[in-house]
Amino acid sequence: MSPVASVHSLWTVAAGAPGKIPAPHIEYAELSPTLIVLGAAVIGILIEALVPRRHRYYSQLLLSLVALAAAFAAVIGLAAGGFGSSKAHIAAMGAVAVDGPALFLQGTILLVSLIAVFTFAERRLEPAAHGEGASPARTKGRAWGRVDSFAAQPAAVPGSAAEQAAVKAGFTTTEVFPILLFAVGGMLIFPAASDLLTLFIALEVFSLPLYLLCALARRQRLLSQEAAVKYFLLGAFSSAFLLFGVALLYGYAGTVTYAGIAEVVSDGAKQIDPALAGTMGNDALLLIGAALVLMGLLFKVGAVPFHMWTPDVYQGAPTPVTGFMAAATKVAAFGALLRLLYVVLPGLRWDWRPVMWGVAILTMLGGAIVAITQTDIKRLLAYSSIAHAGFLLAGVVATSEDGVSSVLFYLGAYSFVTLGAFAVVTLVRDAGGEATALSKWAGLGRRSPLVAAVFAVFLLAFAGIPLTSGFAGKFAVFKAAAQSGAGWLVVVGVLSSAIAAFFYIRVIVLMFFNEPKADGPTVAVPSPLTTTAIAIGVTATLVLGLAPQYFLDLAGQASVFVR
Amino acid sequence: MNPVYYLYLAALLFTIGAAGVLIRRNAIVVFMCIELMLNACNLAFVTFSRMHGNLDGQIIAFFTMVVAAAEVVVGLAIIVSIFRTRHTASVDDASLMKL
Amino acid sequence: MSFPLLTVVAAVPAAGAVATAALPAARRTAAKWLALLVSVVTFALALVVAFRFDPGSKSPYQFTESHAWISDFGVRYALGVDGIAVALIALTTLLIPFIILAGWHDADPLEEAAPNRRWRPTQGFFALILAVEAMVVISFEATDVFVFYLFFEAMLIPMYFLIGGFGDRAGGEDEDGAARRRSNAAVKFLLYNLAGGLIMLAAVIGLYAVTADQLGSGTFSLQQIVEARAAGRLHIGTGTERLLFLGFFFAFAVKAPLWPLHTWLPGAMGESTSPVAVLITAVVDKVGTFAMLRFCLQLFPEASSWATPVILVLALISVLYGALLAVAQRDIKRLIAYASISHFGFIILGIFAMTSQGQGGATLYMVNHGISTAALMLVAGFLISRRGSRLIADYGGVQKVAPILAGTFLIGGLATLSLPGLAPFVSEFLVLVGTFSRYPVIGIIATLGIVLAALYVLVLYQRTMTGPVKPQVSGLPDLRVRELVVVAPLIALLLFLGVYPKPLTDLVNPAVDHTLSVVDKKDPKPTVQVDAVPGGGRHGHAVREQDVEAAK
Amino acid sequence: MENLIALLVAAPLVGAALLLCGGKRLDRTGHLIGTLFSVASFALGVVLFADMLGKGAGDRALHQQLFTWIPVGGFRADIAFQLDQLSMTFVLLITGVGSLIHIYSIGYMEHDERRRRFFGYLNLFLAAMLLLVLADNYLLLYAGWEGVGLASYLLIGFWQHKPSAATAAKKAFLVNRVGDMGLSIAIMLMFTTFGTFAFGPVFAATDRAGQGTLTALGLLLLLGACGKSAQVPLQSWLGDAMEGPTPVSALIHAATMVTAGVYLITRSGAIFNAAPTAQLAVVVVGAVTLLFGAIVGCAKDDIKKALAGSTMSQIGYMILAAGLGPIGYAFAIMHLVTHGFFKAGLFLGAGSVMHGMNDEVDMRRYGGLRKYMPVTFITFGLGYLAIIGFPGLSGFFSKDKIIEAAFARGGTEGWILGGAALLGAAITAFYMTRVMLMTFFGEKRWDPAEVHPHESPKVMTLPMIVLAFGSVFAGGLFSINEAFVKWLEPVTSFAHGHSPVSATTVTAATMVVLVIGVGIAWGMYGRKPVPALAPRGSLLTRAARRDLLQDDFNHVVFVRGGQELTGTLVQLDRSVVDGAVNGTAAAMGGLSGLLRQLQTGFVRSYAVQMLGGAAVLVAATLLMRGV
Repeated sequence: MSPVASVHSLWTVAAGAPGKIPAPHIEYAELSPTLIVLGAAVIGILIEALVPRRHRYYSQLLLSLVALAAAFAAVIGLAAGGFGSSKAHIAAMGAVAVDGPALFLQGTILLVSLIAVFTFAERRLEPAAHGEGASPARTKGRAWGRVDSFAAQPAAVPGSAAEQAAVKAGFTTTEVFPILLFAVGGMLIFPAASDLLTLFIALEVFSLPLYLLCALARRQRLLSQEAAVKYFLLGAFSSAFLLFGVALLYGYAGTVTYAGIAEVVSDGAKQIDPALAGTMGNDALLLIGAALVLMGLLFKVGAVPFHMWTPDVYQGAPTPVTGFMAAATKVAAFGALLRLLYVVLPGLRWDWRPVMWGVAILTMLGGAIVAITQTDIKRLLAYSSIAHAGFLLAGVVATSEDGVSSVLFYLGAYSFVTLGAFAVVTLVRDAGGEATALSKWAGLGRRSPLVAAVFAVFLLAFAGIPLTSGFAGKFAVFKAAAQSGAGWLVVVGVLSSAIAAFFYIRVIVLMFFNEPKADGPTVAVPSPLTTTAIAIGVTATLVLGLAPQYFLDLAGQASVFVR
Repeated sequence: MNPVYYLYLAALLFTIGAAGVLIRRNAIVVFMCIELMLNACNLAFVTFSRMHGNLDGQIIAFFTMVVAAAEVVVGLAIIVSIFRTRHTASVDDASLMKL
Repeated sequence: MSFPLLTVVAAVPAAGAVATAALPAARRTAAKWLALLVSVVTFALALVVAFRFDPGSKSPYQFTESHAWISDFGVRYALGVDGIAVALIALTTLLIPFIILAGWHDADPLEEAAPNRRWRPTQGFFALILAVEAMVVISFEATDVFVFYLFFEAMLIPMYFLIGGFGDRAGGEDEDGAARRRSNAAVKFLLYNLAGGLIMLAAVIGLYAVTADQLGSGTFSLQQIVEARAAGRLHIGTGTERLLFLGFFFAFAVKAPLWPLHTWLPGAMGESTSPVAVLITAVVDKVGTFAMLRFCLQLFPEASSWATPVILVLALISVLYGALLAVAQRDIKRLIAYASISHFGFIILGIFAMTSQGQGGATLYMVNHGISTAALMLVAGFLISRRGSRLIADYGGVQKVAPILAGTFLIGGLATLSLPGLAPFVSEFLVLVGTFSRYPVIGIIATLGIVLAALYVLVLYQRTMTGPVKPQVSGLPDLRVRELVVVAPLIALLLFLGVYPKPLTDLVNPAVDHTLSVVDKKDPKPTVQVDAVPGGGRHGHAVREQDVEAAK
Repeated sequence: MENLIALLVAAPLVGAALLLCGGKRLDRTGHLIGTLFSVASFALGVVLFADMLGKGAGDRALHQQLFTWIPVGGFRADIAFQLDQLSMTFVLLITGVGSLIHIYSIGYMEHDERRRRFFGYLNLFLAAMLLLVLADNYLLLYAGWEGVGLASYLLIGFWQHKPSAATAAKKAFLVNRVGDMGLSIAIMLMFTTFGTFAFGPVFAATDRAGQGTLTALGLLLLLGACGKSAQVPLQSWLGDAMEGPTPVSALIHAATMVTAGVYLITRSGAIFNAAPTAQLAVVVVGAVTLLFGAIVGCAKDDIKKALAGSTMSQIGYMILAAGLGPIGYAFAIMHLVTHGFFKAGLFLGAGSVMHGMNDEVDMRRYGGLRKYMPVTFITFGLGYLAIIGFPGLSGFFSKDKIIEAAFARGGTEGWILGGAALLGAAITAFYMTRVMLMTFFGEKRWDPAEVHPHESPKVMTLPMIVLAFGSVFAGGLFSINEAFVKWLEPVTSFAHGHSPVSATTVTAATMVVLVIGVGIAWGMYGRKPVPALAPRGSLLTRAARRDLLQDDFNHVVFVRGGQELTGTLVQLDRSVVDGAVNGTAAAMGGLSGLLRQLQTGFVRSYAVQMLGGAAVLVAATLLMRGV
């Protein structure tokens, strides 16, 4: 059926005799990963409502882990079932694609979220009593732990008596788990969305929970709230642009399905009746619309010049959330970006490639250069994530299967490194909570060599030193770019990674070659949860660095989009 | 009347909204401007839907409203909490994190 | 599939590094002995390679191993050695035990330092040394450009920690300043080399793109590319080839280091402990020159000959510039560093002279310079550790109180100024002859280097060792047994290779000829035909048997 | 027989190794071991000499191939020895005089706690020197060449605690290196020209090489010779070299090492014969140096420096002779040998005097010593007569022949060279007489309270006596129906020059100038008393005292200039080469700080930037299409 001729029909069932409402046909099995996660999220809300406070933590944790694991298993099952390759098609009446890239990215997101849940659930790092009421005696008297890194009572005004009471009572915000699950659900749909509306909905579905999560830090709540407000306003702003872009594209093609738009784009909308020639096939609409949609996605991946939110939000948000955002959001957003560019706009390649080249270069250089002078570890990592977005874009613009697979691999490799890095950040603490000021990290290598060494591994992976996953990923994307004839893009990338190396090295110097300060931070001993998270991060980093072939194959097989 | 005018109107509204976001300080007002932008989109959708003679645009408009509502919920929650903390809704005061 | 000898040679030190690092803080001495043992075993393995290597064989590479690794990148885990690689592996594995032995106490925690169970500098120090050894060995063995690149880059990290983490005791005063200078030097070392390496990365990717474009599937196999070139299946456009060559050469020139990319070396060598300094200049930097010989020339013959004039001039500048700055140094180790820059100039000169004498000499030079610098630098290190100062001005009349130390120092110095009878003379003269026979003017100017070498060595010796005994020096003890064990074999080796370098040349010559054949260059013929004359008859076969006997 | 040649070198080498590595336990016997090995080498030399005499002139040359040293491509250096008449002469001279001086040193160095090391160095020197004269190719010769340089460095600086000694040693080595540079370039040129640098093939092929190449070769070899033999312009080191112990001065800086240049030129005769221009340069250098040295010798009050100047001058004679080609080679070598005897004798005598005078070297503090040290006086006296060319003694025969040969070069050049040689003879007579008078005659200018002049022990006087015999008879012996010339002819070839003036005339002239020189000296130092403090003297005198300002020249041009240069380079390295790198880093930092300012922290400014970005994005997309 030609998508253009028959309008998109999940929402409007035109066919059939009047009086009868034929149910839309949904492939529940193929959408199971998303459904499981969202379902679990709903259950999580119910738990919050019904289960007594003291049981919530464990039930929520259990629920989330089970749900995510099950969803991951479902993804594996689908992939094994050949939905990644031969049986790949567009499910849910054209709303959601089930194909290689979708499954690969969903798998990655699910794994990342699983690890993120570990860090969310960490309860050994925070002293139960802190803030004004915290006296050493109390902290000593009451063992560390039993509270996580989220606000005791988000509704309570920071510093108020209510907050102190909540803190003393040892309240915790177990709602984070269902919220997280909602976000994950949205992220699962985002890269699979195969019409613009689903894209928009998914975007909102995972953005709104993130806005909330950002606001939930237990310490430094002012920063946390500020981060939330900034993220929210800018996010809403950008999604408005995206929506307008969608509108324009719809106006251009008369449909919002990717396939439909792609078709119109490719054969300039001949068989449209001339009455609508004013809008139909009007390239201005197409180009502006495409540009606006791209902007919405570039905002999510944090590409220059739409990156301003990244450092502030990364710094203000609770570190576990930051880690989750930095990893999962990038994966989802790049997935959507790939699908948009490869499925909807291939016919437009010669228009958007140069633009994206420019964006990629700006992003690589901008991120690397500004990071040099950062003084806060979380901001530093934020800028580094911007630079990495640039490298990924270099792979995206390759417009070849190699490009797709390289980006997929890079995303997988990068997300684990990021999660691990932020997990380590949660460990380095002083009286004021996490000690994120770089100056406080001086001599960390002397105090606790192991943690410092692990962090060094992550930094080296960020820097793309050989034998780490970072190098394999970087090589893959640059290779793809070079083969697509963008050699100079590679050169710029190489130069910017040389610049980037500078600040990663600076941190290493700080940790190992500087004498520890007397009032320096201590490294808290985490529970097995965070330990596992970090361990997984390190393992992934080294395995993907030393023997990437298997995963490259995986990405390679998963690099074909269903049209 | 030529449907293109509706589009112009939509564009105008969108621009006004965007301008408002840039100009106004009060978080609530900024947020309202964003809502205005969304509504501009809705207008565009409906117009196009009419031009194309299919219902997708209108359906989408409904979805947009739902999303906008959801955004309001989350947004207001955040803005209110920050207002209670700082006793101000000016977005310019929330600038602890910079550089 | 035969026994993976080459892999083992690299794997042993790698495993040793892990094992050493794993030892608890208390078992410091055990770590030292373990590291020493491992390094000796590695050397033994290297000797096995050297003796089972057959210089006469037709195939350019021997003990080859090749396993699929990252087929997406066209990367195979492909190892293989030619004579040059064997020689350099032997040098590396030979030096490491001495480096470990010389650095025996360099990483001991300070007496006043608070006991810290987690912080294990000693274990770290020796583990890092072994790690560097493993990576250097692999990069000598790699016949796959990508594999080489991986370890060429990766070895920066352990080196970086060695330089930045361990330095001379500044004799109490200004420990913080010393630490700061040290970490700056380390950062400079790393960024410099990283930048070079990343530029090279771009070229590596470019190479892949080209091969993938023309051979169907991209490859990094040196042999495949060379053969494809020979067979005409692969033709890299002139412009592209030159760009790729520059990309590779830049990285190697930084590592080598070649003027004007040398400024990281004096700092790195000056601030690090002398064993580490030896590791830098005698082992790690050799990878750069080696790679010029193996990769730059063989992958990009045309581009190499295109760039030769410029490179020769730069090398010439390095020779004189390094020597002149060495003369002006006030710091013993920086002086030796600049001397090394001068010597690397000679090596590069020999490589790009494109004559069998030049390249053979350059290869010998790498080995000999490794040994001689090790001897000189380690003795200097012993001296510095006694007095706690690197300044030449703080010494004087040492030979009165520590004659053996002075004597060994002098021999090391004489080797550095390439006195006949000591190994470096052979290589330096070969390089000069090789250069002269193709570029007489450059050859003659380079010969000035031997005068300047005499100047800086003798000035150094005179200021430190001779003259009236300085009061602070009067108490210095002479070389201890451990130190003698380190120096004596090196000196013996210098003498042996100075008088009988034939084993080495026999090893190297075929490889050099192969390289030259790939680059398609022939030695210039003598202008005058010399016929066998009475007294010249000894150039007939009569001598050949004598050679054979001598070789035994 | 030829297999013994290597032993000639090996014996002293083993001695050196033993003594230098032996450690303290050899301290007591070290000097004996050293002497033993040196004498052994001499004995070996004598055996080979006898064997050589047994053979016909044609097939006397022996050759021994040990092994191939450096084989790379066409480049092939052997460790191989060649013992012909020329080498034989040197072997005997080196080992003979060497052994004598070993013996002498036993006494002279008796009280030095580092005596063992001293003998080790001496043996090392013998080995290197023998290697130099026995090598059958230039590269091996070069090895020996540098080896003797090293030995001389070690021995000049033997008393390292004296800064002056250390400096002198360094200077000697450096100046020599400059010469060595010439030699090594010569070898390279040979290799590129002939594809080999073994004596035989090269000499056989000279006629086929271009004139330019040969001239270049000659000049380069001459440069090498100048460095080693302290010829102008590389002579400055010899005077300072006298910082070394006197036996060293006698052996290395009088009898043997400094004559290596003469050997090199004679050995390379084939090349020089084919390169007249180079030969001209040689004779000029020789003539200039023989006057230069002589003049310097006149002004020095330090007995050893005076003798050093004389050495310089005498070697000038040899170089001059060698430069004359086949006419002169034989005489050059002959003078070299006789000079070896009497100059060594003179130095040992000087040493013995110093030994008796608490190491006082200033001749103005000597005087009237003949009574106190008769043996020294007699042997020194004989040496003196020999060097000034007193009829019948060695110097007479050898030097006379050289002057003849100089005239025999013919033409104006002949007259100029001959004149220079004659003038040199006169000055020689003058300064040697001066030395003689100031030391042994006149009234004593030393304080009997502190110094008690005494004759040296037997172990020192014995070698002096032997050398004295040599200085008296050697010349005559060699000249009996030109025995020496005939002996060397197969190697160096010989041609009778056609002198414009008859031999007798030359001899007569020599006698005359000799008398004049002695007379003037007697007038100045014999008749009137010698002031204990040096008078200011004429301009020339003062210049001569300072080696004719040669050092000052070097200092200004090379030392100062060098310091300037290196200083500038250090600055350059720090500011420019390194500065570029650091500058880039700094620039990056600055740029970063600048871009950072965009991150104002105000949401609205972010929004503005986003809007701007969006606008640019849209515009760019539209532009790409060219809408």
